[in-house]
Amino acid sequence: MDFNYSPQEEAFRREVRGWLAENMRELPPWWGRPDVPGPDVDSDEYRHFSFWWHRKLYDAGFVGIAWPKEYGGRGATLIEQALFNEELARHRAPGPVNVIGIGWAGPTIIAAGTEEQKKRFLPKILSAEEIWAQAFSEPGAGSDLAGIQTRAVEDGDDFVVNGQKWPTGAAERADWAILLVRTDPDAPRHRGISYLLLDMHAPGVTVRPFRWMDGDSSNCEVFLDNVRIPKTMLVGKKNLGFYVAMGTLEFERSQLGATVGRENIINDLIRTMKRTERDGQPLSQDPVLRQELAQHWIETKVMKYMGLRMLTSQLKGEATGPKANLGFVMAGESIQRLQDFAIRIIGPYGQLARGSKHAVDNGRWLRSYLTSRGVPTIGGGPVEIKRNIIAMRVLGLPRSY
Amino acid sequence: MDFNYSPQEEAFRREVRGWLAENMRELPPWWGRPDVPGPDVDSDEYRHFSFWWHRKLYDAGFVGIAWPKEYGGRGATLIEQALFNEELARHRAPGPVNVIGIGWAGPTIIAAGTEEQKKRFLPKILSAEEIWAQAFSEPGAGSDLAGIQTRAVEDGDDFVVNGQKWPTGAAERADWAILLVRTDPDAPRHRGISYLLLDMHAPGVTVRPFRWMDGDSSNCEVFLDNVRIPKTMLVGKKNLGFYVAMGTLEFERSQLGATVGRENIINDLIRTMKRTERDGQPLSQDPVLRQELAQHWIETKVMKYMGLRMLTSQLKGEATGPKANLGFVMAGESIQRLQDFAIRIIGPYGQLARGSKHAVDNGRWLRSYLTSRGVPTIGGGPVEIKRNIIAMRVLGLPRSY
Amino acid sequence: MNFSLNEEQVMLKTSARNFLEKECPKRLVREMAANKQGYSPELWKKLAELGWMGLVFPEEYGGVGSTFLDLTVVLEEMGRVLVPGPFVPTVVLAGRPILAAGTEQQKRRLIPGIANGSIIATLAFLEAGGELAASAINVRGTTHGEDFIIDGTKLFVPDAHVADYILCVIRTGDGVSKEEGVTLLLVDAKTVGIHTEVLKTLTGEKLCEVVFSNVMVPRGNILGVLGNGWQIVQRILDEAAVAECAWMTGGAQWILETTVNYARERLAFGQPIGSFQAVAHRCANMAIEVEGAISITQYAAWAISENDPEASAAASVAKAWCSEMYKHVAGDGIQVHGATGFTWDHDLNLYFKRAKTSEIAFGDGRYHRERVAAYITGEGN
Amino acid sequence: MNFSLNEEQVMLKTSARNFLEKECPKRLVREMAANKQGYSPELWKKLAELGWMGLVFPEEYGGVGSTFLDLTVVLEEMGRVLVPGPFVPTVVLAGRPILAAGTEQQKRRLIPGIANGSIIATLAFLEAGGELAASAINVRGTTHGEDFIIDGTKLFVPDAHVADYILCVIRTGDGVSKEEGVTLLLVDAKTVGIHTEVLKTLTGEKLCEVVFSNVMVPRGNILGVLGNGWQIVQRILDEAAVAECAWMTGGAQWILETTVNYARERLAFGQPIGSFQAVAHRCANMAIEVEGAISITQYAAWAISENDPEASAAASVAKAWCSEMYKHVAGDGIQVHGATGFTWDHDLNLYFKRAKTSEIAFGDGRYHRERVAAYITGEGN
Repeated sequence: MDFNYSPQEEAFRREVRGWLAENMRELPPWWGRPDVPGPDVDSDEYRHFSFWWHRKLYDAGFVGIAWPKEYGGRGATLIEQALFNEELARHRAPGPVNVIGIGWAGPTIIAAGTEEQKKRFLPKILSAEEIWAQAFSEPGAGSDLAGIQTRAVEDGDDFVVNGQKWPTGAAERADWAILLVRTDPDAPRHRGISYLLLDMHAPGVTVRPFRWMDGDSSNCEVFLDNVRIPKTMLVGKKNLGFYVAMGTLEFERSQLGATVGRENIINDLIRTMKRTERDGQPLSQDPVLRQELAQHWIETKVMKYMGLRMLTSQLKGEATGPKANLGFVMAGESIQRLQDFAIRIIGPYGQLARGSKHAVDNGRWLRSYLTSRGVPTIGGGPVEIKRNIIAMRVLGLPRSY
Repeated sequence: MDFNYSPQEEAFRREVRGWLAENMRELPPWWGRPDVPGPDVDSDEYRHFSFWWHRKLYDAGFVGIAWPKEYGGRGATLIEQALFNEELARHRAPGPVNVIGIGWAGPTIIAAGTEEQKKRFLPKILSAEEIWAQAFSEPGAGSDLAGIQTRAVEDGDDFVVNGQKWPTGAAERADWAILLVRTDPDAPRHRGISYLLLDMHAPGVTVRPFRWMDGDSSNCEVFLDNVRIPKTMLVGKKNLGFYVAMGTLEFERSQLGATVGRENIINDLIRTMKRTERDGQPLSQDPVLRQELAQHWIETKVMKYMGLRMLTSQLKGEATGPKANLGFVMAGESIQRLQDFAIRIIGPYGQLARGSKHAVDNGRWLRSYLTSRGVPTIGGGPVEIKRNIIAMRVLGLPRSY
Repeated sequence: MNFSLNEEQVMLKTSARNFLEKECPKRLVREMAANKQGYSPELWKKLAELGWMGLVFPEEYGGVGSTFLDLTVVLEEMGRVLVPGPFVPTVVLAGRPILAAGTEQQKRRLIPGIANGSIIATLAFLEAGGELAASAINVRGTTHGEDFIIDGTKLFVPDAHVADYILCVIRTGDGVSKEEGVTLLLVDAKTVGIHTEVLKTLTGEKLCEVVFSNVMVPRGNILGVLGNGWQIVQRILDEAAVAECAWMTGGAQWILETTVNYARERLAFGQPIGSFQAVAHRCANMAIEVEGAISITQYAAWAISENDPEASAAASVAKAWCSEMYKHVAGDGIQVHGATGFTWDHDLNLYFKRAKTSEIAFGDGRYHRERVAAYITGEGN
Repeated sequence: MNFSLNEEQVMLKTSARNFLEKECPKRLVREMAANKQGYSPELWKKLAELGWMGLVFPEEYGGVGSTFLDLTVVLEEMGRVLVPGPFVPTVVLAGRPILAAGTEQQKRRLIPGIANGSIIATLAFLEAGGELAASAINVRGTTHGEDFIIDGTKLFVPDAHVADYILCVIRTGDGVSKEEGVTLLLVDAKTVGIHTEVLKTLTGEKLCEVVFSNVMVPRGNILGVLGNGWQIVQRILDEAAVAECAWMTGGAQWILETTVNYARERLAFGQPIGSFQAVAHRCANMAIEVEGAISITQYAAWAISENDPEASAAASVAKAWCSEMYKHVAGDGIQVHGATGFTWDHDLNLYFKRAKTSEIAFGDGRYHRERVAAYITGEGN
C-alpha cells in the first residue's frame, strides 16, 4: 500500500499545475467569483467561454488523457486522468466541454465501433468540434432502460426510427447523439435493442428544450419522426445494443475530482462560518454546526479513499462497474445533506435567488441545493437501481426487482 | 376537537390516582430504584411480587378495564383503558401480569370463542390464575406467519399436533397457549390454518427456555409431539384460524402508556445530565446533546398525539388496524435512537453491566439499550412487515412482498 | 378527549378544498410567483367574501368569531394548493397581535378592514443578522415630541410592497435584558421615508427589504406597552409557527397523495414502481411523518386556541417536527418521481421549494429544538 | 498510488484468517467472557509464536520489524473473530509508546518480553470523569526522593488484572495549560499498594478499576520527559483509535457476510428474504459503510506508519466513521436476522455488544468529530 505517487505521476501533476497557473490567469474575472457578475450558464457568452477554455485544454493535451494515442488521446493511465481531475478541482478551474462525447460516446466507439466510425468521430469528439448528447431514456423508461419503446425498422441501408427520448441533456446544441432503439420487439426485453449514432441535424429530429427545477434550461426532449439512420451508424451487433451501453466503460471511477469539489465546498462554508456571527460568536465555533461540518468532511475523506481503492482495482484490471456504485450511492446522498447543511448555515438568506439584493454569494447555495436533488440521486442513475446492483452483483443477493 | 376529558373520565383518573397513591406505598423499596438491590426479573421473588401486585390491581377492578362486565371486566371505554395505562406509567407503577392472556387470548375468545370457552377461560385470565403464552411463530415462519408448518391432524374428538413453536414468550410458566396449526396442507397458505387453545401441561408438550441477547431468559421454544387437543379447544372455524389471529383485537392503540414511559426515560436522562459535568459544565447545557434531547421529546409528543388521533378513530368504530402501524414503526425505531442516546450520555460507564461496581443506575441503560433491539422493531412485528402493511393497506399501493 | 375535527370544521375544510381546487390552480401559483404584486386581487376578494380573513376575529369587529384552530383548518387547505399572497402576514402576523394587544381604538380602526379584505398588513421583524432573538432587534425608534422617529433596515418582510400597514418590531430602549426595550409600532406603509424593495426568492414569495429613513410615527400607534413588546412578539411567533405548520401539513399531504398515485401507475420492469419496497417503504415513511405532522399541528393549534400553558412549547415541538417533515417528504416525493419530479413543469418542485422557505420561516428545526430543550430542562443555554 | 495490500500483507491476512478460524472459535470467545482471566494462555502463546506481539517492534528488540499498517491487517482478522485478551493493550497501548519514547534501557527491559508474549502490559488513563482530555488527569504523582508516590484511582483500565506492567498517565505538575504536567510512568503491577478490581462489562472484556494507594515508583520509570507526557498520550490515542478501527472493520465484515448469507437462504413468503428490497437495500447500505470503513482505516493506518502529518486527523476521521459504521452494521445485521439475531446463542450479539464498547473506546463519534472540526477550522472550541 502506498499513497505516494510515482515520479512520472508527480511530473505529470507538476505539468498540470504549471499549466493551470499559467493559463488560469486568462480566465475572465467572474470565473469562480459569485460576487462578480458574469454570464448565465445557458448564455452564448458562457458557451463561447467554455469552448475557448476547452480548446486550450485540448491544445495542451489534457482532453482524453486516458484515451489511446492513436485516437488523439494522451494514452496515459487512469491515475493520471484522476490526478488531472483532482488538480482541476483543486484549482477550481473549468473542465472540458463535450462530456458525453469524451466520457461516453467516444469510449464506446473505441470499444465497440467500426474502424470507420472511429476515424469519422473520435477526433472531433476530443476537439469538441462535434458535440454529443445521450438519448437513452424515454418518458416511459428511465430506471428500467430495457423498457424503451423507440422503434427502428430496417429499410434498405437505413434504420427508420420513430419515438421519443427524454431527458437527453443538452441536445439542442448537440451534433450527434448516442441512441438506443428497439430493433426486435418480439425478443426478450434486453435482447432486442440496438445502439445507434444519431445525426441530430437529420430530418425528422425535433428538439424541445425544457427546464429542470433548479432553473437549468439546457435539457431537452427529442422527437424522432421517421428519422433515417444509415446502418453504418450501428455500434456493435444488432439487438445487442443494451450490452454495448452497459459494457465496461473505462472511465475513471475514483471520483477524485468530485471529492475535491466537496472539499472546496466545505472550505467555502468554513469561510462563511468564520465571518458570520450569531450571538456574538462566529458560526465556526458553534458546537452543533461543528459536528455537522466535521461529518461532511469525514464523509468526503471516506469517499476519497473509497475512490482510490476503486481506482486501484480498476488499474489491476478488476471489474469495478457494480462495485463503484458503493461510492456513487454514498456520494449522491451525501451531497444532498451537504447542500442542505450549507443552506441552513446562511439562515433566511438561503431563500434569496441569483440576482437578488442581499443574496449570499449571489444565490450559489440555493442553486446548488436545488441541483443536488437531480443528478446525484436520480439523473446519474437512481440510487434505488444502484442499490439493486450492489445487492445483486456485489453481494450476490437474489434479484429484488 | 377537545383534548380535555369528560367529568366521568376525570373521575376515573382521580380514582386511579387515589388508588395508586394509597397502594404504591406497599411496593418493596427496590421498586423503580436501580440503586437499591432487588431481585432479578426472572427470579421467584420477582414473580411472587408481580402476582401479589396483580392481585391488588385485580381486586381494585383495574384488570381488563375495557373488557365487558359479563366476562369479569370493568366494561369501561378504551379511553379509560388508555387513561389507566397513562397513570400507571406516570406513577411508574408495575402493571398487571398475564399480558398475553389479557391483551390477546381473552379478547380473541370474547370475539370468536364458544360460550363454553368463555366460561372456562376468561375469569382465570383476569385473575391470573391461569397464565397464557402465544405460540404462533416458528423457527421457519416469523414475519410470514402464513408459512407455519406445525401440523394438526383430526383424530376422533381431538386434533393431534406435531411441530415446533418459537419464540413463544414465557411459555415455561404458562398454563395455556394460543396456538396456530396447519389443518389443511393443501389449501392456499392462509386458508389451511386453525386457531387452538393448548394446555401447556398436556403430554407431549416440551418447553425449552432460551435467552435473548439482553439477558432475558424467560423466553421459550415449544416442541409439540403428538399432543392431543380436544376439538372443543378450536376457536372460530377450522382452517380460518389465520383470520381469527389477524382479526381486529380491540386493544387500545393509543400507546399512551408507552409514550409516558418515554417521557419518564427522558426525564431520568435530564436528571442524569444535570448532575454530570463535562468540562466544568453540566451535560444538560451541552448544545449538541440538547438538540438530541429535544428531538427525543419532540418525537415523544408527536407519537402521543398520533396515538390519541388513533384512539379517537377507534372510538368512532373506524378500522385502525393497518393505520396503527404508522405509530408503531415510528415508536419502534425511535426508542432505539433514544436508548442509544441514553447510553452515549454516560460515556464509558455505558459498558458496565448490572452488578458492576461504578455501573450507573445499576446498568439500567445498558440493559434497555440491548432490549430496544428486540421487541420494538422485531418482536412486536418486524418494521419491514409493518411498512408493507402501511404501503398496501393504508396507502393503497400494490403488494410489495 | 376527542381528537377530530368537529362538524363545522369538517364543513369548512371541505368547502375550502373545493373552492381552492377551482380558484387556485397551479397556473395561478406560477403566475403570481412571477407577478410583481404576488397575489391575485380577485382571489383575495373572494377569500374575504368567504370570511377567511375575518375567521379569527370577533363579530363585533366584523369577524366570524371562530377559533385559531378553525383558521389552521383553512391554512392547511391553502398550503395544500400554495395560495399566493399576504394572507398569513395580514391575519396572523398583524391582525392577531392587534386583536390581542391593541387598544379599542386600534382594533376598531384596523380589524374590520383586515376582516373584509380591504387592509393588507404585515410584520417587520428580522434584520441583517437574520435572527429571531430580541438581541437582534436594532432598528431604533427615538422619541420626538409626540412621535417616534424610526431609522434602520428590516429584512425578509413578507408582502411589505403591497401592505397598507406594517407592524414594526423596534428598539426604543436598552434594559438589563435584550427583551426589555422592544416595542411594537403600527406604521402606515405610505408614511414618508419608507422604501420597500422586493427581494428575489426561491418560491416567488415576496419578501422585502424595508428601509426606514427618518420615519415619523405617532406615539398612539404603539401596540401594547412601550418597551414591553417582546411578549407580544413571542406570541406572534408561536402563532405564526403553528400557522406555518398547518400550511406545511397541507402541502405535505398533497405530495404524499400525488406520489402514491404516481407509484401506483408508473411502471418499471413491468410492474408499478409502488410494488418495489424501495418505493413502497419510502412512501410508508412519508406517511408516518405526515401523520405525525397532522397530529402535532392540530394539538398545537388547539393549545393556542385554548390558551393552554403548554401552547408555546407545543408550537416549538410542532414547528421542529414539521420543518423537517416537509423537507423530507418533498425530497422523497421527487425521488420517487425520478427525473419527472425534478422538472420545472412538475408541480412537485413548487412544494420542494416552499418546504425550504417554510423551514426557515419563524425558526427552523434547530431553533425550535433549542427552545424545547430550554423548556424541558428548565435551563437556557 | 497503490491502494491495496502488498504480497506479504495478503499472506499475513490469509494465514491470520486460517489460524484464527481454527484457534479462536466463538466457543472460546464466550468462555473467555465468563472466565476470570479473560484470555486463553495457550492461544496467547501461539499468537506470540506467530510473531504477532512482535510485529511492530524492531528486530533488535526481538520483534519482526513490520509496520503499523501490517499490524492493522492482523487486528482486522482478530476483530473479525473477536479474539479475547490483552493484545491491543500490550502491543498498542503500552508497547508502542515504550518503543517511541522509552530510554534504551526501558526498551531493552520490556519490548523483548512483550514481543515474545511473556510480558502483558496495559495503559491506565481514564478516571472518574471518563474523559479523554488532559484536564481529566488528576491522579497525582508526588516526588519522594528518587521515587514518585502515586495516589488515586484509574478506571476502565483494560486487563490490568493480568498485566505485568501498567503504563500510568498521571499528573506531576500544574502548568498554564492542563496538557503541561502530565507524565507517563511505567509501573510494575505487583508494586505494593495497587489494588485491581475487574468491572463487569457488556462484552466480558476485562476493564478494571485500579486504585493506587501510596504506590512508590522509581523515577527511572518515567517514560519520556517529566511533565511532558501529553504528546505521547496523544500519539497513543491516535494509534489506539486506528487499531480499534481495524478491529471494528474486521467485525463488520463478518456481520455483513453472515447477514448476506442469511438473506440468501432464509425464506419468507416463498422467497429468500434477500429478494425483498427492504432487506436487499439494507444490505447494500451495510456494504457501503463497510467499504468506507475499510478504505479510511487502511489510509489512516498507512498515515500512521508513514508518520504522515495528517495521521492524527486521519485517525479521527477513521474513528468517527467506524464508530458509527460498526453500530449501524451490527444493528442492521440483527434486524435482517429478526428474532434469531436477537438470541443470546446467535453470535451476532457478540458483535453488536462489541460495537458499543468499540464506539466508546478511545473516543466516540462526537469526540472525534469535534477533533476533526478543530483540524479543518483551525479553531478549538
